[in-house]
Amino acid sequence: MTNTTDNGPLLEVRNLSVDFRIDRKTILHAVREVSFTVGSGETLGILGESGCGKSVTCMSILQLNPARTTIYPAGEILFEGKDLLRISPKEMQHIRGNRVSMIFQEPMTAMNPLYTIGTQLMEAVRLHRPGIAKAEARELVLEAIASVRIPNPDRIFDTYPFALSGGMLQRCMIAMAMLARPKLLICDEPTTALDVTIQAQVLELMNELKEKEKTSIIFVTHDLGVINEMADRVMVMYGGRKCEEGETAEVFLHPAHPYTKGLIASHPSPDYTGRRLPTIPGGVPSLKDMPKGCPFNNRCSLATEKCAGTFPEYREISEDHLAGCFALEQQGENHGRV
Amino acid sequence: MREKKLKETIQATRTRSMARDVVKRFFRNKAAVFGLIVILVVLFFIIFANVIAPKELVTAYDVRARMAGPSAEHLFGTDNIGRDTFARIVHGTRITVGIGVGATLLSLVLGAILAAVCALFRKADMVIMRIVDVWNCIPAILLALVLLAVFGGSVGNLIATLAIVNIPGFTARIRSVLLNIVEQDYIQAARISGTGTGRLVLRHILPNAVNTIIVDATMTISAMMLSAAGLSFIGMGVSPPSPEWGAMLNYATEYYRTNPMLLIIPGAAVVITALAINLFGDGLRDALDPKSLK
Amino acid sequence: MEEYKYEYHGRFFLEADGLSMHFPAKTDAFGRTTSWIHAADRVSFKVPKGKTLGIVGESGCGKSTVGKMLMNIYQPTEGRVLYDGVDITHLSGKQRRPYVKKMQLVWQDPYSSLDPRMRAGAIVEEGMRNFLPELSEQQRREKMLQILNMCGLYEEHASFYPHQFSGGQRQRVCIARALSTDPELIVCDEAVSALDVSIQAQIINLLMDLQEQMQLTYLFISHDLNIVRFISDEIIVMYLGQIVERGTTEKVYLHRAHPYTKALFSPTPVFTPGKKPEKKTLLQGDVISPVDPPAGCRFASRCPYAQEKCRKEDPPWSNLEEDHYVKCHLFA
Amino acid sequence: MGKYIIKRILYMIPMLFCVILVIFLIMNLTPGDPASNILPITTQQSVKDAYNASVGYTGPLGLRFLNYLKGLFSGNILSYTTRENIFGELAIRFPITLRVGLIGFLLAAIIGVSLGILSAVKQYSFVDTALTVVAVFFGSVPAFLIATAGVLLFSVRLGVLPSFGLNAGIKSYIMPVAALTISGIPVISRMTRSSMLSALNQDYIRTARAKGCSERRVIWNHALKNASLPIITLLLTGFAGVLGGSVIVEQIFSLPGIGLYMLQAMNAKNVPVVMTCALLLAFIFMVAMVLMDIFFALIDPKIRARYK
Repeated sequence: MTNTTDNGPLLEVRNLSVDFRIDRKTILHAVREVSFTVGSGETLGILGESGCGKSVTCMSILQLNPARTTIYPAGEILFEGKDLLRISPKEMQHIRGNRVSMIFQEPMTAMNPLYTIGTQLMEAVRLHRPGIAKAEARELVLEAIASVRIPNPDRIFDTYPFALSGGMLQRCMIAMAMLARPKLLICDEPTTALDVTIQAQVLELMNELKEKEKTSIIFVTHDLGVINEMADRVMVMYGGRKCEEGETAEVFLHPAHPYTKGLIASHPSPDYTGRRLPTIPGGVPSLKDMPKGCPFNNRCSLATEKCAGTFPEYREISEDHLAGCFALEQQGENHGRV
Repeated sequence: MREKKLKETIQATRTRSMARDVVKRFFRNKAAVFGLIVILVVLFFIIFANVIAPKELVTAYDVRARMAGPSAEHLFGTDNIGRDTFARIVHGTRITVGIGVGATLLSLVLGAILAAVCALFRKADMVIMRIVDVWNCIPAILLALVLLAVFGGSVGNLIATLAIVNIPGFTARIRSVLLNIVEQDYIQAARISGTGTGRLVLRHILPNAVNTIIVDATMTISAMMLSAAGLSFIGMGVSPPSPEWGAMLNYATEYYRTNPMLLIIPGAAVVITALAINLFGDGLRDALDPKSLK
Repeated sequence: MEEYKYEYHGRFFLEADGLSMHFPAKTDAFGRTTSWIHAADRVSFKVPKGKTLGIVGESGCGKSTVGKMLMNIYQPTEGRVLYDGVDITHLSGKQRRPYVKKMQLVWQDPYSSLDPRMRAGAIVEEGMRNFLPELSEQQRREKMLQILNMCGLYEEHASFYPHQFSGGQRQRVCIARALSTDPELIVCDEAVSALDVSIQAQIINLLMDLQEQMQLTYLFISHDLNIVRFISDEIIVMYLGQIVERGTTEKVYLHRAHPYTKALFSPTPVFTPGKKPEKKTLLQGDVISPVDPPAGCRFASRCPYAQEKCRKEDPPWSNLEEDHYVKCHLFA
Repeated sequence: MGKYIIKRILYMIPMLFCVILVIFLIMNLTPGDPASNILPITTQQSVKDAYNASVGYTGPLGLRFLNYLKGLFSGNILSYTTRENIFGELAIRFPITLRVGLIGFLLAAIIGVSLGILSAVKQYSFVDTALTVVAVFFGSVPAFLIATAGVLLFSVRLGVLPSFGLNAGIKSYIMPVAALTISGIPVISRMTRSSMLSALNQDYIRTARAKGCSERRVIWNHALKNASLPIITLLLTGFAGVLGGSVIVEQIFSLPGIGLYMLQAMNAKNVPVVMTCALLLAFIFMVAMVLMDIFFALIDPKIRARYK
């Protein structure tokens, strides 16, 4: 095992920034100075709306952002002691799908339409175990398909993706991701494209696998409910910045950042009886029009001149609960605790 | 306060117009600008041909100045009977480019009408597409040659022939563009807002199809021009005394050994013009690409 | 199908009477259709004026098809639509026109539902141009600006092209367009599904404000229960082309009865801050094919309580309480 | 699938019938007749009529068409000018066209597809830009100019290659083949590039990378197979076009192939020859279309499932 530190985090992202070069003059800042850690067996939820940089952040871990236009101006992504931003393509190939796996949002397009499910899962096995016998690989694949609770693995093995529903395909994707028993599983909105009843099945399955395999998970979503159900800790992102991070229950019960507060409030809970829904004014800015300083300053009711200048330092609200907002400084130490 | 700030940011960031964006993107593409410049020169030749080189020079021969090389008097030299090549090229522009544009416009109009009928009426679509199928099966060049052989290779016939050969392609391509638009929600939305078929076509379908069609037509002009020159070159199009570029090339093949300039000049004229149109079309497509409209 | 007693008496504003929509799935060698996709089967409901009916269900349940039949985008295979007591299903184009004016639609995808070559102002004015010819150019423009304002947009937005708006703003333009003909009924087909959570709430609030101001009637189609519950006065739940449960929002939401409604409500990871949600009822498998669905209850293949009877007989409607009905053998 | 192919092949019969009917009508309903086109202008009308009657260019149209069909099925149609069996003449000429066309086309396909893949994989690099520039340039140079330039350079200046005929063995084929190849490459390489690029942008490519595929595996096993459908379409329609387009190359290099045969027949109003050539080319085009369907079904399981 290459895992040197038993107690240290499995993945540590430090100060990660990601830029996209659109043309010679335009550079868009997709992610700014984001740091977080994922411990062994822990599930980190990344919560945010479209364009907040949550997907880009998790794509950066496996270097899956479009290679031509993406620049990593600063930061480190330490996984098992190695900086994933600075390893060779060969080493990266060894990590992908083996030590770290990933599943995506759109199950209908994530599988190659021209190969059977079996062929694609077999490929995943043989990439990381080149010497394995065909029969043994097939056994492994059938087992994996069965483990995501698909009836008749044999039949699915020879089926093409177009013949399967979104829910089934997402199960196959999970089976493929779990084949090599990875230490870390990155899920980029895995249930967003699915119907609610199917979403429930897939989430249930993932929780089950997580308990069985003790895999660490990064779960990216815009759905607070899903985070609440899946994540031990949550990181809230807005406009490419981390605004708040902490234990899920702590963050949801005592949100400190105005954005987190607004987001939680605009999600009607079952016992909410008011006539109007609470909202955050304005719209999510696109990367091109991202305000300077704190990206939330043009929608924030507490914004001052200062907020348009720089992004604040993160403050510890309580143990393992960080938030970055100037309003916290002004209102004293115990702002987060109400 | 916040409302005002919001309003300001909106104004600051979003006052660009669509057309200006397109022009800006186009001029950022150097190859496309080169294409545009050449096209302007060609247009200049077409409009002012008689001013640049009097029409008589096209046929006037000067036996003393036979097969002369380039000089101040004869910019591109002369041919074997002493006709000024430059004057012939300038006047040939009208014919060659004219055939390209004429054939494209003719086939575009007819193809677009057929395509519109296809896109709007289900039943007509079935019939027209069957006919287009058969049309496509007749090898284009064979059909063109047969028509030219029986009707003779005048400029008008060449335009008509090339248009006939080109119609099925245009019909199929424009039809798919239109069908794609007709399926969009905003067409349905306009219907629900009470918009009639006529206005729907004029205000919604056409403006959204026109970009693709213009780019397609631009590329077709150069293809038609090359086909016209090719047909004249093998003696099936416009015949030699005419300064059509293909015809000039055809005539020049007899003087491969003695006067290669006769071959090189019209050849270069054809290639440069076609290249310019293609570059312009490419640039236009990239500039109009809705994917870069953000 | 008089299984549902409405408190509102007199003429209903909008009635769907046994609407069915069947699309051909396969044809034999002679061009005759041998099997049908049952997109909607005998869907009936009534909506009083100024109220909101929510239609809930997953993809493929036929909820959008119902909306499109109301708008006459699809001609129903069977059944009729009554608008203020008038059957508008089989009207000619001319006779239909006054009803087209009064019924508008807001689409799910705010990107494909706005003509990319038209400015927002022109998009909003188009409906007035067609239906309110008495307005002068100046009046039309004023009304357009007023509507944009009501929808939370500024005057300068009138000269914007759709690509210059964000998703939420586009949806506001769509709503403004719908309002431009002075409609009485708006069908919202997944109108907020494509938007971010914080924007969804804005649009819902906008729709509710407009309803209050203009006495609008909504048909709100969505897969998201939390939102439907919030905006609707009544809810119908659809599964595979059929209504399986119906009633006032509070009753359906609090006393959900049909196993499908239960499954639909419970697995949404309903957000209660800080609490892990309790264990939920999970459905097995996928939705079955809508091509020639079997006799009996269409939900039987996924229902945890399915019995022999469910697979053979179509379940009857049962009245659970006042204004709450369910179509399930469990309650028969 | 088999059933579908048989259906497609049966469908070819009415289509081919329409093709020859169209050509027949154009050739017969237009002014001019074989005699006036071949015999000297001064020939008396009675002699012309006798000539036309002797070749069969007389009598009601329906009967003429029927005679042609009869000849077609008995495998014996006479050319107006040579009075020989057209099938015999085609048997000598078609192989020449096929050889030039096939070799030129295959070379263009191989080079074009490889360059297209290279361009796509190295998108926006120097190689890509250079290849694009060259492709745009040669895309604007028609085959007949390439051929002419070749003659000017290799026959007239250097004197290493013959400028016409087939008497110099393999050397005679170099320039005609090269003209077809060079003019074919740009279209093929640009098409390959764009379909490769769109394939490389798909979600499943990201999945393949995420599971640890090497870049080479991503390109060859995942992207290329998906990009191949539009490329195959272009190549198969293109091949039929190349055979038709051989007219120009054959005319320039005086190759006795079917292009030249056709051209001469048209000028002589040699109706049966033109019709038979049209039939042959249309047949090849349609076979290419059927092949295309077969390839599509072989590659795409979704299309395959539709035929079951």
